[in-house]
Order: sequence, then structure tokens, then C-alpha cells
Amino acid sequence: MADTTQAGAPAEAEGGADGHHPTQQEYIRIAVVLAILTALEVSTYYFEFGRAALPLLIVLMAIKFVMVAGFFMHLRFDTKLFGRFLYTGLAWAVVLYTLTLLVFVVDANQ
Amino acid sequence: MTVRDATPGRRPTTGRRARRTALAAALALVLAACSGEQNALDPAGPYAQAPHDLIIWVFGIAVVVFVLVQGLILFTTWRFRRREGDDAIPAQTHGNTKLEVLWTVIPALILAAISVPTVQLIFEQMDEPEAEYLTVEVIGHRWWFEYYYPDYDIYTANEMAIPVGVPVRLEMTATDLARAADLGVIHSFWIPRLAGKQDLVPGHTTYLNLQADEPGRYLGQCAEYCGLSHANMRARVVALDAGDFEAWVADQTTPADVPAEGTLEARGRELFGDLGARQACASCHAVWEGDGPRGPGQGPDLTNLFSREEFAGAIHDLTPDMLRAWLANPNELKPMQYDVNGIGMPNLNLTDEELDALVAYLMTLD
Amino acid sequence: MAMTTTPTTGAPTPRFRPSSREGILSWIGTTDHKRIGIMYFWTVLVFFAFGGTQSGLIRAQLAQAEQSLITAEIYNQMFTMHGITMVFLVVMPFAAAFFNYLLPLMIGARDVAFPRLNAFSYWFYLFGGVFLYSSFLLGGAPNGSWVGYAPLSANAVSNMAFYAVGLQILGVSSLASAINFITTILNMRAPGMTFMRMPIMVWMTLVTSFLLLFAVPIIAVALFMLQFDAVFGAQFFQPASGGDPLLYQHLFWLFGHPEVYIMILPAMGVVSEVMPVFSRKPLFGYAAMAFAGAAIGFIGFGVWAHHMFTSAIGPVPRAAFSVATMFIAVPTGIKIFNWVFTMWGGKIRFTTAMLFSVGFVSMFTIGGLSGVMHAVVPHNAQQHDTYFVVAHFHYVLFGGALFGFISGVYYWFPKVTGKLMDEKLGKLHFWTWLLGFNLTFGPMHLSGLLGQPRRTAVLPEELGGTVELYNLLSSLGFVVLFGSALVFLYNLIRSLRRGEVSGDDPWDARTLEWMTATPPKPHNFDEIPTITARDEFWHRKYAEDEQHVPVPVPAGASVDTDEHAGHGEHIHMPDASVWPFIHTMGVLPLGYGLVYANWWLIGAGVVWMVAGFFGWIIEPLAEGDDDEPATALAAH
Amino acid sequence: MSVATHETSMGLDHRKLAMWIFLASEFLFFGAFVSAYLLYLDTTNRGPGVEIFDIPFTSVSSFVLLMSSLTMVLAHNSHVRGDMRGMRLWILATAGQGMVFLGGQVYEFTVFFREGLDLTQSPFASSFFFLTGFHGAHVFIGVLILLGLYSLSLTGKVKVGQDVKTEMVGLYWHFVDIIWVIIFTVVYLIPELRVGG
Repeated sequence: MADTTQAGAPAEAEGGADGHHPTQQEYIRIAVVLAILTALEVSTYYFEFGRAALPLLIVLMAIKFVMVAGFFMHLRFDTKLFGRFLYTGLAWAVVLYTLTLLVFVVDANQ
Repeated sequence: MTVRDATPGRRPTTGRRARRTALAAALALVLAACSGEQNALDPAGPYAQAPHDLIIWVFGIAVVVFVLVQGLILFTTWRFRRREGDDAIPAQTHGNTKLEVLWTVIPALILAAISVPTVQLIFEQMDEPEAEYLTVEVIGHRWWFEYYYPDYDIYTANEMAIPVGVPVRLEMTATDLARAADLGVIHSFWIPRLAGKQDLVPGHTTYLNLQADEPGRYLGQCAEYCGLSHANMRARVVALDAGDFEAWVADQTTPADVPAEGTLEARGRELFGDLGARQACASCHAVWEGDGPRGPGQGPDLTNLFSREEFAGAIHDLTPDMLRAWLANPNELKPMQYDVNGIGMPNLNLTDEELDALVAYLMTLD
Repeated sequence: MAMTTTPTTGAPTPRFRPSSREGILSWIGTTDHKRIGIMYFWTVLVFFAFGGTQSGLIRAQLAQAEQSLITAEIYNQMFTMHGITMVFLVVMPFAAAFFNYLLPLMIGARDVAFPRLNAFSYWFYLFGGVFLYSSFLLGGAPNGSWVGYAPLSANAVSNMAFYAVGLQILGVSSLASAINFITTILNMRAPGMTFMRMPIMVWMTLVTSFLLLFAVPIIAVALFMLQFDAVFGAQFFQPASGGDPLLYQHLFWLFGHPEVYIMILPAMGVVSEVMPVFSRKPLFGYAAMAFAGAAIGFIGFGVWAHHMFTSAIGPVPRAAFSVATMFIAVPTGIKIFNWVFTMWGGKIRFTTAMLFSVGFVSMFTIGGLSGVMHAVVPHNAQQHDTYFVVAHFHYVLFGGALFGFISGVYYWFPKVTGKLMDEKLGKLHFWTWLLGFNLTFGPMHLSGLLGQPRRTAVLPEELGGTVELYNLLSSLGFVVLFGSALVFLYNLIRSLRRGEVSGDDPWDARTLEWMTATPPKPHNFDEIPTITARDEFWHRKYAEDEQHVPVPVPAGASVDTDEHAGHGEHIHMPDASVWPFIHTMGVLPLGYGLVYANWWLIGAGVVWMVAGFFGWIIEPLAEGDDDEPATALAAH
Repeated sequence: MSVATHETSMGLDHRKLAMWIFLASEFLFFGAFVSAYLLYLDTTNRGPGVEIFDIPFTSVSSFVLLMSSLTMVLAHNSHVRGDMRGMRLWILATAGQGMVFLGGQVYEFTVFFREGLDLTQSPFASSFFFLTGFHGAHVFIGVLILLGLYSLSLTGKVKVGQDVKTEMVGLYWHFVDIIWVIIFTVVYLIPELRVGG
């Protein structure tokens, strides 16, 4: 955790960063990109991607996740601490539940 | 109420035990000398002995650490107590990196040393025994253990007979789902002197190895809370010499006799199969008379009932009087939930005449 | 404890707000973290009496073999409620009582970040407890043990729906507190209070809150599943349709193991405050203490399956979790040695508070050592679910957590009330408590290894006379503990009524909370202090001379307590609000609706809570405010 | 922007900080549901399995939810610029899309019920309904909050310059959206690969 104190605070204050927020047009452009990515995802249902399908879906999911979090939730413009919370929570969940499911998998293979 | 097997005396000293440290011997003296037959500190077979030896060693380390730390606490509090009228302010030390590294590294090394044999033994204990072994299937019911010997097609309950000196591998699960009238829950099979416990989980098969070095009656009980009568779910392992075990198998694989017509026993057999409007005994309890294949019932198999010493989850001695009391009102001898959700034995409101006949018949099943 | 009766002058209050600072309404509407902390404390004492009574019945039943003082059904309800009560209604909220009272004082803040959410947490806790206990009047209390393993608990016949819903309510309370405290610690430290200057108690609050933050949602899911299995026929843990009881165990212990540290870390924080003060030395190895606490929290998440060593898991996970478990002993050991070396070279004053802290270190060590023995998996199979385990976790939670908290009560009682607790009675309390505790739980190590399983309604005669003797000793120990608890209660009430007046700083303490008035005013500090050092207060009282020997600073030179009275009038504090209380009451119909599958009750509860929440958000935090909480809390 | 910034030790608004902390814990909540779902993927108890999903239909409702994030951020953007009319309009649009998504979910559940998939059918069914249902509950709460925000802005409780309030609602709403991004892939599309292949 950051040892941030009074001294370092104003630089990260949201008021200062406000000017960098995207404009309406930029938000719409981001949404269009998200729409295209979603279309790509759905296409795996209609077309045969073979072995590439699974990694493709996961990558697309990750990109969408990061875009919504980064732009719509302003993570890119806000203090890094917020992003740390979000990704710590996510990583913690992924690690714990992967371990849990691994216990089931390991035992099933015995 | 339960009368224990009256031979708790001293067991012969094996070579392994002789090699125990003085510390372990002292501990054993305190604990084992006055032990019962369900004593985890008095192992009677290799699958209980190995963990025991390991824990004695770990316990020794724990005792040393205990003495050092508590000694340090006592010494510090005595040495640095404030004396009357002493208002001086002690040196304001904030820490000492060397010391702190020391008490990080040393415990870590000790723990690493403990973890190596621990991990080895985990795999050894869970692997199939190397020698030829006997398989027994264990099924946990509320609230009794059922045993099935696939090699011999034997069903029995509460008391498991095993041959001395032969590894036994238990294949365990909770209530067979096909007859899930008692809504299978988790149990745990535990005979402390022969092996540690292992849970019986519905939908899973778990395994436990055990072996008895000496003939005897080894006590245990369900160790995973399983509802109302969890305390009354006992288990016994009866270890028999090779010859005795063969005789036991022969006895268990012989069909039950059919009593002669007109006797009280025959009347009992009739009632066993048909109680009119009331639920018949036979709807839950199997008595195999050699007709067709054997199969399990909802309740314990009664073909060789009187070959067992205890009944009702092995909490009561199996005597005609106890059996009669049980049939008259099972809930009084063991709390069950037949009226709530059909678990356990119902009160069939038997008349004195019916009780006499049923007890007489059941006594023929040995 | 005593009420603070300093009136705050302010704008006239509207009808809905309780304006008085006395009477029941003032407590229902309070948003003052100190008063909420006091409410937590008294509620904890009540539930402790309940949980203690249950353990008394358990010990009475097991005092002799084959007894049937109470039926098996009642016994099963007793040990289940004892566990639930002590874990969720006593130890956890006991920690919350300390956090609430002390956190803002220790970091130099006027209140927590969200005062009304804080009240909400308390009311959720209280109603959760009331809800759980109402089950006694509604057909029977939960009877499936505090772990509530499925499928036993996922059965419509069990009383475990109350367990599932009740714990869910308590979980909401904990989660709200956790968010509140983390925000407070990150955001509301006084100027100069860097992370490495925070008292260890604050560190432990932070770590505990993070543990709650990540653990509570997991059990929430497990409980929802259990609840829907039991009441609405879901199939999560029903083996007949392929459901896996192990999933419940994993989810429960993914929460349950961090929960162990949620209970012990706050007590470690208390001890880390008490020991330096009565040794007149700073805490030894501050940084190691802080990071060991964080490490315990972190590793504590990775060892959950060690509660399942005898369950249906294979050798690989058993080995992995065994090794992980062993290494959690390393940071714990660091803490123990650091405490001892805090005393080393000091001038130890054996007040009751100090005695309980030393008792904590000593007893907790025993619990830690038996914990290492559990990690030896092959023998864990002998110890698991026996009285050996019961002994182990009572040495951790009673010998650990409760000793620590009681130490904290003796230590901070003068801060809260302005009066000292009686030391003679306190010492009587300590020595009887220590004796009773060891007499109760010490023999359980032995009876467990001799074959006595836990959660059994009868003590079988076949276990032998030695086991019977140990059980009798345990039951006698309970009697001693009971008497000792009465001494404590008497001491509390007597000291409250006519205890010796303590003054602002009776212990020559080191941290910020002792720098302000005793008892503190509603706004805590007339002026928020600027922090220049760890142990700020100590450094204001003592300076080092040329030989680095600490010498007292002349009185009044820098001690800032009450000189600026009257300064506080323009300090803007949040007003009282009854909305958290009103909002929270809706959880009762909702809860009963979920237990009885009654959609009308569920609907009523939801509407009630939504309406209450609406009332909450449209009411300004303080009158005349534009509901910007930070503005309201600002000094000017 | 907010007066709060100068008063706190990290220069952050309490409410935003608290919201992010809360969202971090929500991952553990949804993660448990996802794990149960993955564990029980094949445990259908002779009832319907993943082949029952209507991917085109769910794609449309997923798309609606994704676009509601756009209108949400536009609402915040309007609020920042002091355009309260625009803010209200976009808030209503967001709530409307949320309701469309919920309507889609109700329809989907109804169809599944008719085809024999209900909560009590199998562990698979239970975990599917739990995961998507609890997400739906989050959307429902989000819609309530949006409507609350709308009405409060009408009564003047939410004013120009208090765009932190809209931002807070937005954070929650976007979070619910990114959870659906995960659910849509992990629950619907990936298992469907096996059916197709």
C-alpha cells in the first residue's frame, strides 16, 4: 500500500486531473470500439475458430473490462489507488477461486 | 450401560516403542497408563503408529519452544519489574534487526524441518497398502456404520471384523444415494488406536488404511457432527486371528435358519415380515435366508445379529432384555427422528406378545 | 460506560432528529463513534452472558459420563449457539467496540468517515443477534454447529435457516464497518500521521478490515446457497442430484480461516498498545509488528483447507496446505518475541491491564504451538474434531482474543469514563480468570488425545475414568471462570459508579487518544494535532537530553488537552439521525420472510429498507449542511 | 472539485474511496458464484445444460447493458459541465436500458423454466440462476438508485457541482456492467464452444 501522506496528496487530487476527462465524442468512440469487440465475441458462436476461440474470448473480455474500467470508470485519470483496489480484488478472487477449483481437479484425477 | 471388553491390561512392548525418547515415555506414562480403548496415544497398528511417532517428535520440539518462551516471559517480567519508587525512564530502544532476523529465520527452519517428514507421511498413509489387503466398504448412515465385504458378500453393522496383521483398506462413503431415506450427511470413521479419522462424504469415495497388530476390540466413534444422535454413533473393529476370522466369515456367509412351524420363533419371523398396518421390520432390515442374492436394507442387516456384542449404533449391549426394550420404544434408548424426517427406527407400538415373539426370533439370528 | 453530556450548541434541530444527548432516543439516533463503541461493548457483554450460559449447560452435561441433564437436541442447539454467539456476537463485535471508540481518537480525527453508516453497522449487528436468538422462541435454535456443514444444514428439517440468514445480517454489519474503517484510516489521519506513525492498533484495524472486506462476501455466497437449499429447494449441496458438499466446506473455510485472524489481530493490536505503556518503552520492532500483522492476514487466506484435512481431499492438497499452514507460525512468532522484547529492559508496572496482556502472550503461545501440531496432517487425523482442537482454539480465542480485549477494557476504561477500574478486584479477576481458563481448557488437550470427540451430547463411559476426570476438571474450571466473570462485572459497575477519578493521562501513555480530554468531547479534539513522531504524546511529554536519556518536558509546555475550551463551539459535527435505525429494522421482516419463504414479509422488508434508505439519503448529515460529509467534519 | 479534497489525508473523496473499496470486495462475491457455476457445468441431473442458452438473444441484452455504460458516463459528463437537463436525460436512458436488460432476463428465465430448467432441477441450474440472478439483483438495485438520483436532481437535492454523486452511481453501474462482461464470456460463450465443437 502506498505510503501516501498529506505531502503527496494534492498532485493526485481529482480536481487537478479533471481537465483530462474524455469528451462526449471520445466516449462515443470508445463505445463503438466496445460494440465491435462484442460483435467479435458473439461471432465465435457463429463461426468456427477452433483452438483460437478460447484465448480469443478471454482476451476480448479482458480488453472490454479494462476499457470500461479505464475510461468509463475514470481509472486512467484518477488516483492509482482506486485501480489498485479494483485489480487487487479481482486478482485475489481469481487466485483464491482458481486454487479452490484446482483442489477439485487434482482430486478428480487421482 | 455399556460394558467394556474387560482386558485393557498391558500390551507387550514392541521394539519400536522401546526406542522412544525419555520425554515420550514420560508422556506415555501420564496418558496411556490410564487409557481407554479409544486412545490415540496408544497406537495398535502401523497406520496409527507412524503418525504417532511423528507427532511425538514434533511435540518434543513444541515442549522445548514452550519452555523457552514461557521461561523468557517469566524471566523478563521478573527481571524488569518496576521497583517501588523507581521513576527513571528506561532506554527507549526501538528494535534490533539482528535479533528480529534471528527469530524469523530459526522458526522458519524448524518448521521446514517438520514439514519434510509430514509431507512424506501424508502420501505413505494415503497410498494403497503394499502388501495384499482386505477391502471393506464402509457406509455412514444416521446414526450407524454399515460394513460390506465385497470379497465375501457380507453385510454387517457397527462391528467390523478384520484379520490380525493384514492391512485393511476401507472404501467409504455416506449413505448410498439409491437408498437415501436418511438424506446422507457427512460422517467420519475413527478408530484412534488403528488409524486417524477419515470423513465419509456423500457423493465421494474416500479411503482409509488400517491394520491391527494384536487381536482385540478397538473402539471408535463417528467424529463428524451428523445431527441429533451423533454422540450415539459408535464404531468397533474386532481384530481376529487368522483362524477366528475364517470362522467368522464362514458364519456370516451361512444363511439364517428358518424356525420350525408353530414355534414362538416362527411367529416372530411372521411378524418380522408382516405387522399389518404397521411398517414391517423386513421393509428396512434384511435377513438373508439363502434365497437369491444378498442386498442391503435401509437399516442394519440382521442375518447374524447375535454374532455382534452391541447394537443401536453400538451404544448398547446386545442382550434379549435390551433388545426387548429397544423394540418397545427405540427412541428411549437412542434419540432418533423417525417422526420428523423418517430417520432411525419407528416406535411400532408392539404388544407384549409380539415383543416376545420378535425377540425370540431375533435371538435365533446368530 | 458513562455518557458524555457535553452539549453541542448548533442550529435548532427539526422534529425527526433526537436533539438531546441523554435518554434512549439519543442512543438510538447517535452517530458519535464513541457512543456507538460503548453500545457495542454493552451488547457484547449481554451476548457473552448468553454464550457463557450455553457453555455452562454443556459443561454440566459433560461433567460426568453418560449424563442426560439436557436432551441431545437441546445439547446440539447449545453448542451451536455457543459457537455462533462467541464468534459472531462476542469476539468480532468486541473488536468493533474497540475500533469504533479508538480509531478516530488514535489517528486524530473527529469521527469515522461515515458516522451514519457506523450506526447502521451497530444496528445490523444488534438486530442480527436478536434475530438469531429469536429462533429459540420460534421452534428451536440452529443445531448444525457453527460451521453449518452441508448437507446436514441444507436440510429443511434443520433449524439452520436461522443460522444462514442471521449470519448474513451480521456479515452486512461487518462489511459496512470494514469499508468505513478502511476509508477512515486512509483518508482521515491527522496531518503528519503517516502509515509508519500509526499505532499498531490502527494497523491491526486496517488489516482486520481488509480481511473482512475480502472474506465476508465469500461466506455470504455460501450462506445464500445453504439458505436456498434449505428453504427454496436449490441443489447446490444435494449429493442426490450431483451437488458437492465439499464446495460448502471450501467456501466456508475460505471465509472461516481469515475469520480466525479477524478475531485475533485486534487483540494483538490491543496488547501492542498496552505493553509499551506499562514497560515505559516503545514497541520493539514496530515495522516488523505492522508487517507481520499484514503477513498473517495475507497468508491467512491461503491455508483454509487445513480445516478439511480429513475431508474428501487428496494427498496433494493436504501436503500443500500443510506446508502453508506451518509457515503462518513464522509471523506469529515474530510478534511474540517482539512483545517480550518490548518488556525487556523496561520498568514493568503490573497493572491489571498489563497482567492480561502478559497472559495473552503466554496463553496464545500455547495455542500457537498446538496449532503447529495440527498442521502435521497424518496426526491431524487423530486430533481433528476432538477436544484437542477445542482446547487449541480456546487457547487462541479465549486465552488470546479475550485476554487481549479484557486487557484493553482495563486500559481504556479511564479514557471512556474518566474513572479507574479497581486494581484489587482487577487482580482478583485476572488470577481467577487465568486459573479458571487453564483448568477448563488445559485438560481438554488430554481428553481429546485420549479419544473424546467434540460435539457429542454424552460423554461415553467407555472412554475411561481418566477422560471422565479431565471432563470433571473442565467443568470445575467453568465454575471458576463464572465466578471470575462476576468479579469483572462487579468491578465494571462499581468503578463506573464510584471509581477513583483518573485524570486525563493516568498511565503516562504514549498515543494520541490520551492527549485529549477524558472522557473525550463529542468532537474529540479541540484542535487537530499535527503529528511529528510515532508515539506522538510521549514525545510531547519527554525529550532526550545530551546523553539520549529521556527527560520530562516541563509541564504545560506542549501538552495540549483542555486549555482551549470554548474553542469547540464552531466545530461542525454530524447531527444525530434515526434513519440508520429505522432502515435497519426492515431487516427483521426480510429475514423472517427468507426463513419461512414468505414473500409478503420479504416484500415488506425490502420496501421498508428502501424507504428507510431514502429517508437516510435525503436527510443532511448535519442541519444546514449541503450533505457533503467531508465539509461537515472539517474543523472550520 | 469537491471541498473534501483538501481535508483528507490522501486528498480523495471519502465516498469515492469507499465505493472502490466496496467494489473490490464484490469480486469475491461474484467469484464464488462463478466458481460454483464452473464446478457444476456438467452436473445437470438429466436436465437441460448449457445447450439451452439462446446466444443471439443474450448477446442483444448484453449489448444493451454495455451501451447503458455509455449513457451513464455521458450523464456524468453532462453533470460535470453543469448541464442538469442533459444529465437527467442520460440517467433516464441508462435506467431504461437497465430495465430492458432486466426484462430480457425475466423473459430468458421464463423460457428456461418452460424448458425444464428451474432452480431445483440440478446444481447446474441452481448455480446458473444464482449467478445471473444475483447479477440481476445488482442491476435492479442500480435502476432504483438511478431513479432515485433522477428524482433527487429534480427536487434540487442533487445540484450542479455535486457531480461526485453521479460519479458514484456511475462507478456502481459500470461495475455491474464489467461483471456482466465477464459473465457473458464465462457463463455463456465459453461453455457454448464445447456444445458447438
